[in-house]
Amino acid sequence: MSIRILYFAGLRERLGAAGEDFALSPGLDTVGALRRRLCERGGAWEALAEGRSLRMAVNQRMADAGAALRDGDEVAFFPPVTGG
Amino acid sequence: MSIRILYFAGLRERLGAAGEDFALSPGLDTVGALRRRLCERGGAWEALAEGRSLRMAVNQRMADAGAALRDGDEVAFFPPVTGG
Amino acid sequence: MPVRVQREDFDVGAEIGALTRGATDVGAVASFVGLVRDTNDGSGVSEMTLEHYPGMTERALEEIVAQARGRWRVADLLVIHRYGRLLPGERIVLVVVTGAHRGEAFAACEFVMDYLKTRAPFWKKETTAAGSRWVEAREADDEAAARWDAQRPGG
Amino acid sequence: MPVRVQREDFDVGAEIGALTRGATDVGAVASFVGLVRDTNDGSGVSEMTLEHYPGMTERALEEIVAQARGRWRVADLLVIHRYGRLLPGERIVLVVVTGAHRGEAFAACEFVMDYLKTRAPFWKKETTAAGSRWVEAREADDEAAARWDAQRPGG
Repeated sequence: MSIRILYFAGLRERLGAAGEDFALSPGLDTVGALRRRLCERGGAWEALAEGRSLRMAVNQRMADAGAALRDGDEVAFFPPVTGG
Repeated sequence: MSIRILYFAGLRERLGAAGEDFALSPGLDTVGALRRRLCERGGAWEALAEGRSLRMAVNQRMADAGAALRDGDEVAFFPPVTGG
Repeated sequence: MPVRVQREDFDVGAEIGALTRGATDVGAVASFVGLVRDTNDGSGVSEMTLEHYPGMTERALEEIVAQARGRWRVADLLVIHRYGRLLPGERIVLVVVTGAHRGEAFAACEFVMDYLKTRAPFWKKETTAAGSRWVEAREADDEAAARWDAQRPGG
Repeated sequence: MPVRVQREDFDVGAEIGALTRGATDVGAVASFVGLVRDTNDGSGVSEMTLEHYPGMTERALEEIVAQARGRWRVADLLVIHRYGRLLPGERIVLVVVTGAHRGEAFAACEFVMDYLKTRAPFWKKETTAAGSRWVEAREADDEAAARWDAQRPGG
């Protein structure tokens, strides 16, 4: 059970990582739970803390914290978008 | 005391005239009065009757029936516009 | 000149390019192109002739542009309107509005079109299989223009 | 393809021309071009880099185009958005909407821009005299997008 996580823009720079493969442990079954787990790494990862304005996507669609995670999913965290 | 009158589009075709010079008689001092006078010519000129949907301009600005007429004015009558 | 009334066609890309060239404070360009349709009120249209009132046309369009400038913060406005004989698919009118932000550029562009439709002295005569006829003014155009009167400037 | 995400510039006139060529039932073409401004939040901007999320970008834009089609009767929609390094004055985005009537073309074009601004995964990093910084999302953009949610489809 593993997923691919991607980070973009300011968040990517802050974490010093564009993405990672991540093994899903039992009980870690939503985007919100994943976000909390990543935040617990501390240091730069606190950029993922709940109060921070971040957007999330699962399989390239915008998702909220309750979105379910499944094996092979592509999950992305990024700041509010500023295109156009 | 004379003015220039112009007719456009469907009205021009109906009257068979693109315009005319017109001598202002005393008391004929508004666009509305001019319109009534022209209508009194009868026949095709009844296209200028009050109930007909027509627009009026004095010196190339939209005007209403109360607009005053002065020597040398350019007055125009035409159907509602359909450009764009 | 923000207003051009002409028989000739125009080049949309070139006009937008000329309006924005060197204007690096401009972030938004809203534009509208009106084309001759090959049908109207259920009849096929084979060609169209646009009559206008020379002099008043330019004056009316300039007045509309001035009103748009009074309502919204825009950098530049351009209106080109053709007259004469036009075939289906041909361009009739171009409105371009540039500004710092898109909301005001969009609003000003739509305002100019709505006012132009009810206030600029142009008349369309179209040729169908049944002969030629003057196009009737549309109530929907009066309503579109009236919307703006109900809004406060800047709205 | 109604959606293109590319590093290269685009030709506004050519794109509008391609979308309307032969489409003689189209009377209205509303379009928007977004450009890089040389100032933002009071600082001079010397260049900008647009990052995006390949794959999701296209998907998000296609979703927005589909929503616009569901709300308004339009003939064709085109969205082109660039990424990579851009200088002030350069084109970033193009939205073109064609249809029979102008009201729906204008509305759909503005809707696509408002949704794109808040839903398509692009991020701007700008270079100023003080260094480079990520552009902050604007509350005004959220409000512009929220307007459409309050309106019934077709409104």
